[in-house]
Amino acid sequence: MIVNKHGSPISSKESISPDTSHGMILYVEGVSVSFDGFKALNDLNLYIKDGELRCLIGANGAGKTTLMDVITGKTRPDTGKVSFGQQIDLLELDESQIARAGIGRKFQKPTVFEALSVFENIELSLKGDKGIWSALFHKLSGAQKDKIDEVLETIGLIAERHYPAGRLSHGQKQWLEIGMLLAAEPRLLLVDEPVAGMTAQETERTAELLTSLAGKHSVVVVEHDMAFVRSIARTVTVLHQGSVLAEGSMNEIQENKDVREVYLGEEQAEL
Amino acid sequence: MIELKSVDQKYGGTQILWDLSLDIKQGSRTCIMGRNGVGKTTLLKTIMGLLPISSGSLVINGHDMSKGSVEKRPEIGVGYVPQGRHIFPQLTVEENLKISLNCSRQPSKSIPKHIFKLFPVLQEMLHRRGGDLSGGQQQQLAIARALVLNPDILILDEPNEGIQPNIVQLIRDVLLKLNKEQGMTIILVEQKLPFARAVGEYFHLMEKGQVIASGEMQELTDQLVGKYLAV
Amino acid sequence: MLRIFSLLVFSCMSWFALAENAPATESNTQFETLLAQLPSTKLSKMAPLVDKIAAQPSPQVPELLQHLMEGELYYLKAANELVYAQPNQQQTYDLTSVLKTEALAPVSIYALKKIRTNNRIRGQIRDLLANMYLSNSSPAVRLQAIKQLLDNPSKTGITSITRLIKTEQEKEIRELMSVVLLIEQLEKGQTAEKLAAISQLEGRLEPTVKNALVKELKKLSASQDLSISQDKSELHKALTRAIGQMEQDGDFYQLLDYLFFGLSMGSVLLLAAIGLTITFGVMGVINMAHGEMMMLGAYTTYVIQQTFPNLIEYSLLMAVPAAFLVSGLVGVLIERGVIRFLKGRPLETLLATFGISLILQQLVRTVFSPLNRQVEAPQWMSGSLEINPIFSLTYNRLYIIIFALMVFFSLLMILKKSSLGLHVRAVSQNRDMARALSIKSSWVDAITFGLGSGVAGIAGVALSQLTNVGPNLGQDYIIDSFLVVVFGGVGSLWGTLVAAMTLGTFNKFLEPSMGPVLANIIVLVGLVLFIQKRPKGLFPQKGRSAE
Amino acid sequence: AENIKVGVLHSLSGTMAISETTLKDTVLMMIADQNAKGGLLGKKLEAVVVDPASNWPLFAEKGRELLAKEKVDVIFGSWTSVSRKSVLPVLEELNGLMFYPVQYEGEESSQNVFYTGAAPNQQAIPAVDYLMNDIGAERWVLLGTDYVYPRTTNKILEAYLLSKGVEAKDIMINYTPFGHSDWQNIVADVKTFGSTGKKTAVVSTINGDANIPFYKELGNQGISAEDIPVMAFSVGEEELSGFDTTPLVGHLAAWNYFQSVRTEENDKFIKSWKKFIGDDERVTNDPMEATYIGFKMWVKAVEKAGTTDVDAVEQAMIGIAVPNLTGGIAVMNANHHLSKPVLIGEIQANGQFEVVWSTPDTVIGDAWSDFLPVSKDLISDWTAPVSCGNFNIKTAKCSGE
Amino acid sequence: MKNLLHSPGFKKLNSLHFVIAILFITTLYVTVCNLAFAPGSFFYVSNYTVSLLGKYLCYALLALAVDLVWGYCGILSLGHGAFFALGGYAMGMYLMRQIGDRGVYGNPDLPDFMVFLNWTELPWYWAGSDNVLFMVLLVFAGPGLLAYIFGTMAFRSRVSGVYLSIITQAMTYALMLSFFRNEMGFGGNNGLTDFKEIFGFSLQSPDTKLALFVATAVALAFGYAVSHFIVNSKMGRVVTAIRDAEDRVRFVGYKPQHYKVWIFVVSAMLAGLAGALYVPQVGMINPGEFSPLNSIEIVIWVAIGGRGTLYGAIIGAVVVSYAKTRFTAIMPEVWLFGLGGLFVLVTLLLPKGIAGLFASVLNKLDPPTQPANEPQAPSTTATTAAESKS
Ligand SMILES: Nc1ncnc2c1ncn2[C@@H]1O[C@H](COP(=O)(O)OP(=O)(O)OP(=O)(O)O)[C@@H](O)[C@H]1O
Ligand SMILES: Nc1ncnc2c1ncn2[C@@H]1O[C@H](COP(=O)(O)OP(=O)(O)OP(=O)(O)O)[C@@H](O)[C@H]1O
Ligand SMILES: [Mg+2]
Ligand SMILES: [Mg+2]
Repeated sequence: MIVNKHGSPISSKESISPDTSHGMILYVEGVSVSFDGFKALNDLNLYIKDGELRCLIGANGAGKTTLMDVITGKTRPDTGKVSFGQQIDLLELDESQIARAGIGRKFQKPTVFEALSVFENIELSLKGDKGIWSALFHKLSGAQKDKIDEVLETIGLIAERHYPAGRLSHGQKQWLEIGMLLAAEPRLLLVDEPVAGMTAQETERTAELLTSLAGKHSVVVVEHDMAFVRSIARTVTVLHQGSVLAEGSMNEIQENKDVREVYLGEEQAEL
Repeated sequence: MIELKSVDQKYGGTQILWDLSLDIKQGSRTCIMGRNGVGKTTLLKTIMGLLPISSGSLVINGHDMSKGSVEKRPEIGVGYVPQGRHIFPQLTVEENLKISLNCSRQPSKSIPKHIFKLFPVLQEMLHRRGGDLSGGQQQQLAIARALVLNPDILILDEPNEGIQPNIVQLIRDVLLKLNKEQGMTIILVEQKLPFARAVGEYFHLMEKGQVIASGEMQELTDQLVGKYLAV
Repeated sequence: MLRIFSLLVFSCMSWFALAENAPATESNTQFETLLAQLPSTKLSKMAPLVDKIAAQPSPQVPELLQHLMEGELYYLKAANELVYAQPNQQQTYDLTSVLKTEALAPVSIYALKKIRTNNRIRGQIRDLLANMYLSNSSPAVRLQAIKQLLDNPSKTGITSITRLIKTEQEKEIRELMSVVLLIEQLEKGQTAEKLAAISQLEGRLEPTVKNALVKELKKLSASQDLSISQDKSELHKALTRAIGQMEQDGDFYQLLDYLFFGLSMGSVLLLAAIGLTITFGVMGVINMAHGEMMMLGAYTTYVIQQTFPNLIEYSLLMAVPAAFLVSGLVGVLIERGVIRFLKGRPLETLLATFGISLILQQLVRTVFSPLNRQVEAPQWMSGSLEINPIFSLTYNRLYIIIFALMVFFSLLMILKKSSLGLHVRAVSQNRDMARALSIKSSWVDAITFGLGSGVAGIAGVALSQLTNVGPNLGQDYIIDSFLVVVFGGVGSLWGTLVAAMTLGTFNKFLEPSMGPVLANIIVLVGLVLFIQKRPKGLFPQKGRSAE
Repeated sequence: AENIKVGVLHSLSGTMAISETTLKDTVLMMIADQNAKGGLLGKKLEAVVVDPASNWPLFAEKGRELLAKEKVDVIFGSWTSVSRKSVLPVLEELNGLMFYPVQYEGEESSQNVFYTGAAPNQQAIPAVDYLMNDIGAERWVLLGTDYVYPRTTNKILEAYLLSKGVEAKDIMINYTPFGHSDWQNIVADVKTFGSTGKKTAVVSTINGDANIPFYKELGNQGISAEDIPVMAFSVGEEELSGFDTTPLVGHLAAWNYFQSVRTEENDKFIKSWKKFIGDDERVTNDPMEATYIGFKMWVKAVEKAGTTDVDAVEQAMIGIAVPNLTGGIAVMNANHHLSKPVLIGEIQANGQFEVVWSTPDTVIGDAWSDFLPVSKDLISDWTAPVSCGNFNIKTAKCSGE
Repeated sequence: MKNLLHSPGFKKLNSLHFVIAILFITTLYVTVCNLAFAPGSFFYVSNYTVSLLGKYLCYALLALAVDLVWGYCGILSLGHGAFFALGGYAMGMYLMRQIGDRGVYGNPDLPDFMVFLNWTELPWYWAGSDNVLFMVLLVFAGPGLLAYIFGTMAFRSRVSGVYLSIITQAMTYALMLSFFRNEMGFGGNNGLTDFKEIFGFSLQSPDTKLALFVATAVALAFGYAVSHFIVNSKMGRVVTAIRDAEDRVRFVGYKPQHYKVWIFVVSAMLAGLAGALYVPQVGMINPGEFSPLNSIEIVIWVAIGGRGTLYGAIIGAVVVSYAKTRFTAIMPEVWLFGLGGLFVLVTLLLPKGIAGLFASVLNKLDPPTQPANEPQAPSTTATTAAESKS
């Protein structure tokens, strides 16, 4: 493998995989992002362990989505370092290279390929070669078909498999995006508000799904639904105004006065 | 107040709402619930006139709105918070709020002050582009924008999606207050039971484009929930 | 410039008329015999005859020459006499006898024979007249006369200038007269005089002066091998310095010229593009009929001029609102009739508006014929503002720059300060939501499209002053318009302004060295490369949503 | 009897419509006239009008349609050289006959085409002579639109001027794209070029629509015809009718025809044209005369041959004489070009030209210029025994065969 | 009819088979009727018709190329005429050299226009132009290379939407101006004309014309097959996804710019092929083909025919060209009203173009039993989705 001086592979053809020998899969160090003078992220540090399920909460506008943008290469930080495993400097890769390296993402606002069917949406997301020639002569293998069926089963869109995704309802699109994420089998999943617009039971199912993914994959979840967070959370990180306000177990967080003030509110009753 | 009579609704060739009838009383707080894709948003869009009714009738505030255009709704006092926020991305927050100031219902021609009391973050962000806001901030803006009209009827499609817990509490309080103090009719689509229970007086459960159960909120039993809201 | 000159001269005719009743003298008979030769003289023999006539002391000479120059001197065959003739409304000619200065009965063209001149003879007459007018009572006429002579110093009566300069009151005229004398001195004088002349002429800008200096230098270089005397090298130095100075000034004004040309081309681009900034930039309609909206504006100007043939001076002022209304109205019709059915299908608007543009082109072709229509330029739009002898700004361009900026800023005001602007942008960003917030989107659409089209119509009025008014007018500008809008950043008014001016100036600075074709190619290639650097134009839409 | 079909291949839309529509109407008028006189060979003439829409390949398609589908006996058509070049192969393939009525760059002679417009030696050379001898021009600006006609003409003129002892530094050549509308720089350059004290003249082969902005700019920058006269080869009455001629008065044009020339034929022609078109303001111009002459000649040739058969008519055409509208007789030469007089006119305020000079006699159109090294040995002669459009007199061979 | 539509064999057929079958039948019919029947016979297909059809098919191939990038990848190229013209020039150069010493000046090496401009030798870029293989290479490589360079630059810097459209327009405009220049060595405004023969066959002979027509039909079939293969492969789906949500595609791991460049190059080559076939059939190539309006017209063919269906592009090109041919003959004075009106009406009444009309007629004949679960060709909904984005 050809690597540059930081150890990142230069040729994107090589399948890159993160070096997690130190147990960490994601390093975010001293990252700051500002937009026209507004600091969306402010010297943020975050480390995600390999196989960990991490919940990220924080007030609206705290910078959670921006953080995901930075990790996935959508936004370039002003300062700081982001690396995948020890060796892959994410700031040197573009969005598609990052995706190929094994970071998958579900967007806050569901975005799917509207003209393609649900099935095709998943097909495109499948793990594998994303080059031109393979796309041209690609035939789905049996294993891949099974995988797609399995994903469709999981997200409950079997009946809609041949629907153009543009015709799905909001919640169905949420599910489809999760499905696309599953199909890609990334090492690290970044999930932005997965249960927005889902019923309680669906929320529960999503929680189960995410918990089951942890271990094999590392998962970072952003959510405002506290019931959901509580049901899956081991470690919770609270962002506030672009930096980490608190980190700890759910209980610790709930007791944290600052967090209550800026985020949770004084009531205990969950809404 | 709002009366739908055997309304059918289609997208192209696919029928979504089937012979749906609904009656919402003035000053009530109604919650519409149902699984993903059963047609809740479609129903609200139908009420808003965003989808022309293919058959059936719709009366709002005594006006026959079966054929009336979308622009008419704000004039007769309907405010709308759509699913997915629909902020004007290239307009500043202030401009987003100013859009409907020209509406004949809005006498003051300036953004009511209490809006900023409800959502202080908007005051801070007044001159930023709407599209730059975070998801939750946009949601707050969407609600504020509907309130600028000072509507009689407020229609909200999953207003809490992506909003931080303390603001969710705030929204609940605001809705209750508006309903109590101004007698504003509230129509809400909500997936989260606790919020629905806290805000709604009445509920309508939807399934496959039809209302299959309605009643007062207390009557929303776990059995019903299990049957129609679980997957 | 010449035209003003003739006008001035005509106003002075009355002065000559006073002297007309002088009794016939001997010289007058000679004058008459010369006149009698006019009809039979061939063009090639005309020049000496004209000189002879001009030398006559008769007070009628200037008037006669003036008419000859204007092509109004005829020979009335039946009466065997010379007349001044002017066509009248009845397709015949009104006559005035040259010698008797009395009006004669109008005759048809067949009864007349024109005393012909050509450019060369007219130039000769002009110089002769200028010499005569040097002593005219009106300072303006004298100024024009001396300016005319300055272009052609060899034709100047040095003696009369030497005489006249003493009594001349106007400083400017005196100065120009002295330039003529100095040139004479430079050519004919001794070395010392030459040097003096050079030092006095230094800093002047007239091309004649430069020509004289260059000629002198050439003369000097040619004779240099004989002896390299002290004075000669000094003269040489002085000449080179003076010429160098003039060239430097020339270069400077040349740059100013280019800048002006660039800005004026820029403002034409701006006018052409600005309506499109609204229909395309803000509303997102790929409006291929934009050019035809300009065309309609230009044709409106034509119709206005046809309807009010006596108000040509005001026709443009009337045409601006009229063109706005006509194009605007057509715009509203197009929007109501076609574009509104294409909501959410912006690419289809390309197809429909292209069809509309074909229809509109054919419409004017059928109604107004395929030929170009004649739109006249009011007096105040012609000629140029002379800042110095080598730098002048043409009025039509000057007004168009000003006009373009006025249109730009009015539009800016409308879009930024009125609620219409806000509503347009809201509708273009999210139609349904805007409607749900009480905006009458169809009304907004119609008005906006009308506004964009109306502004295009106004641009057409301006274009009618620069180029052909024909069915193809729109086609000539449509591509440039889209380029400007895109280069500036779609939807940005300021972007359009900067883009138009930049493109114009670049083009005009490149053109002298590259030629217009290559300059155009380079600008296009530059634009393509620029878009690689800034994929959303000069003033891109910013923010999260724009990504 | 079946009608004799006359194809009209002029653009009625697109950029060239402005010029060509008039010629279409001229042909229609001529046909109506002829029919009023009883037709031709006892048959009626019938016009078949198509619109090649200023689209060059479409000229070929439409030409083919006229010949193969409509089976016309003759075609009147084309304006630009490229459109002529486009139909040419079709004409030769299907053995059609076309009359081409516009002044052009020469360097061509096809058996299937009769060129009734001016060749360079019938326009450019006399015009330059006039400027040199009568106006006393010493410095020359050759302005043209960048295409074949100006390029060729300027090449010929440059060679001609140099041969007359003009120095290379006294010649300035400049080309602009089609439809060039911003003349500020160029006019300023011309002004500077002409400010050296030597008499300067412009020879303009600027095409079509670009002329109006050019003259406007000249006027506005204060260049009058007396300072720097412009001699144009593509500006006629029709072009002038499209704009305010005040700033142009005194500028020049060289043609074989001017509307203002008073002859009986011309008066009749103008009258019938105005009547036909129903507009008293409409003007006539040189290509119209060329169409007129072409048509008359064709009629005569058909009568002479007694058939419309292309080969017969082609041979019959040679030597046919028809009175010019401006006096004298036009004769079709063996090289398919006409002998015509050359006139130089000054633009008047009313949009007409006043003739200031004319050749004493007619000039024979020369297909191959004598001033170009590559073509000075070529001649065209479509009569036996040569029967060749590009016959090399040095090698005595018909090149290209 | 209905039975036929429902028969299992029919279901397996797709548009590729139809298009190729129709092309084959047309070609066969035209060839046989042209050769076997005498002029005047009812069945006779005239040489005129043959040459007209050949031209239409060139346009169809060009339209197909545009549909490939526009309909499927969302690249609205307003400069495809440039690729067409480049292919045409490549062929034109070859044909020019075939003239040999039969030009008017009789120069064996130099084309007439060069002789006339006093050029003494062929410019370097004409080297090899008399070689058939080199010509074939150039027909593909010329447009392909331009598309590659242009595409790489533009797509790498993420130029998209109208910005891309307008710079493609600027590209073709700049090329037009360049080719107008005589100094370019391509015959300036007149372009390349006066061709005599192709591969040794006289261009004036009806048989050559027929052969060229057949060759064009084969090329079109080939182009259709290639395009059909591409859009129905996974490549086609990726490209559709790029059209609808380019950013999202990146996050899935694809490199949209590579796909876009690739498909742009393929499309440019098809356009170049169309141009190369066009030139011998119309007998000339000149810079007018680079005119931006020409390119816009191509886009209009596609839109009229129905975007994103491939066969729609063919229908559009043929229908509009035919309309033009007829209109300019039937009502030469006012035909633009007809054409303009046609454009407006089609937009208003047939939002999915003529192909959309076909589809809905087919649907009526064969109402989908379970519309929801019927696999949808991406095309039918493609339009709405793509546009709601822009
Ligand atoms: N492109 C941008 N331009 C300007 N401001 C931006 C941009 N992107 C993000 N911001 C600002 O950065 C802040 C953080 O936004 P972000 O979307 O990351 O918040 P968040 O934590 O995801 O909030 P939420 O929970 O509401 O989704 C917000 O105040 C937002 O306005
Ligand atoms: N534009 C559209 N075209 C075709 N079908 C659509 C469209 N929008 C929605 N649908 C279909 O209509 C059905 C109802 O959608 P709707 O958005 O009303 O559901 P919902 O109850 O609001 O769901 P959610 O809770 O997910 O928001 C869905 O099955 C969806 O597939
Ligand atoms: Mg967020
Ligand atoms: Mg919904």
